[in-house]
Amino acid sequence: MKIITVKYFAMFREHAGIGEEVLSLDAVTAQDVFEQTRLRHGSAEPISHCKVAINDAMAEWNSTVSDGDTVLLFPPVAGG
Amino acid sequence: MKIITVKYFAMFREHAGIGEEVLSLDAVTAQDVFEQTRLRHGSAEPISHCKVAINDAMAEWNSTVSDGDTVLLFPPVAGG
Amino acid sequence: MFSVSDKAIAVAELREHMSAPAAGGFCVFEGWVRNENEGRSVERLEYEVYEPLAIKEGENVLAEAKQRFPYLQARCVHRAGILEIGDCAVWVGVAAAHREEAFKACRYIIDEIKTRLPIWKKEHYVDGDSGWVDCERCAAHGGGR
Amino acid sequence: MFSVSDKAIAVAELREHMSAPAAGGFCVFEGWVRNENEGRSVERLEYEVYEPLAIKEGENVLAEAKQRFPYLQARCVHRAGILEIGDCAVWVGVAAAHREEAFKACRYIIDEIKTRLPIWKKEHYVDGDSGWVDCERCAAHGGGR
Repeated sequence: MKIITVKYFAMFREHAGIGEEVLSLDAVTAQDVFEQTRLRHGSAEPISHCKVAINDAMAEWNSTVSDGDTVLLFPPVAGG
Repeated sequence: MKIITVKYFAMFREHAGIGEEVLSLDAVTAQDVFEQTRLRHGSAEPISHCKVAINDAMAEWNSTVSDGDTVLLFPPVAGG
Repeated sequence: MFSVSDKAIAVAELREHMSAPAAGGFCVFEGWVRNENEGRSVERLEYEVYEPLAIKEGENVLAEAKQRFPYLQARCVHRAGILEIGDCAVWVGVAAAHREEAFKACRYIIDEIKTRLPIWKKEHYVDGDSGWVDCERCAAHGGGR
Repeated sequence: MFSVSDKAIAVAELREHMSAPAAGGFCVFEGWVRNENEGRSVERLEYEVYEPLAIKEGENVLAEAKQRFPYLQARCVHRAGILEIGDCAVWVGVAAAHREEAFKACRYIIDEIKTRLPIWKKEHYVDGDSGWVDCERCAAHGGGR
């Protein structure tokens, strides 16, 4: 098990009802974190439309997460 | 012979040393006016790069000129 | 330079910073809050920006644009917070030797900014409802515009 | 609206006139006097404009752009007279529902303005020489840029 800080943004934050939480997860990749928190971020958005960052650097879904990492889950963006 | 007012612009005006003159010309088309005043507007620019207007309306080189018309001879443009 | 602002974008001041003696063309794009989206009347918008990464990615976009369409000066400012109809949500300015690069770099920057930066837009409708706007790229699959 | 100005173009004021509640994108192009052309150092420029026809053709260009890329507001102002390095020689602004039309209409307008209007540009070089600039279209045949 790894201690992971998960941050939710925009619709993910609203669905989770919280912006950030510290979880103990059995996760190897960023995708594992996404899937294990899916109920909390409660979105039907396919993972391909979403993005992820680890410790403030953009990452891939198959990037490895380590104990103590902060994982940022981004719903689809629409700036401008 | 027709009485034609010819107006020169930019480099044509500088070469002619005058902005406007009234000439008695044996001209049927705007192109005739261009050619008969070529020495005055003294440019090597091919006619295809130049433009003509008759009485403040853009015209074609084969447009007919009438007695009393004002013919405007435009060297190549480079606005903006 | 890419930045995020939670106050009105100072358009006139930004323009002053763009001058360069070798610049022959200057292209600006501004995104304005409009009163309608997908047939629904919009009252205001709310932008959520995750600044640390928005700035990193914004600077990446400006650098990529410079490589593709060499420019002399470029800036982009994106709003955060609540915006009303007509407000400027994003400003992109590019000064280049010729208009070709100015237009193309400006277009590249706004297109990438809109799809890559962690910035989310929530629309508040006149009927009291509200909703997060889907990404532009997803639009092709039937989502937002 | 197309107009010719023999004073500095009031950029900030022009922008104010472009607002429209349905506008989501606003694109501006400004042509600036640069310090160099074809390897020669430029000191200032002089624009000669034949106003009656420049205005007619300018309005035609704006109308054509609207048909091709429907926009909400568009304006273009071209300078006449003596301009110094950095001065704004031409301003084109287009507000449209989306950025696609705003960019395309703006580009169309500046491209046509530069080749169709009876406006001539004389460069005064640092070395004291001066010369009329060849048309852009002729550039392809070895003339000006």
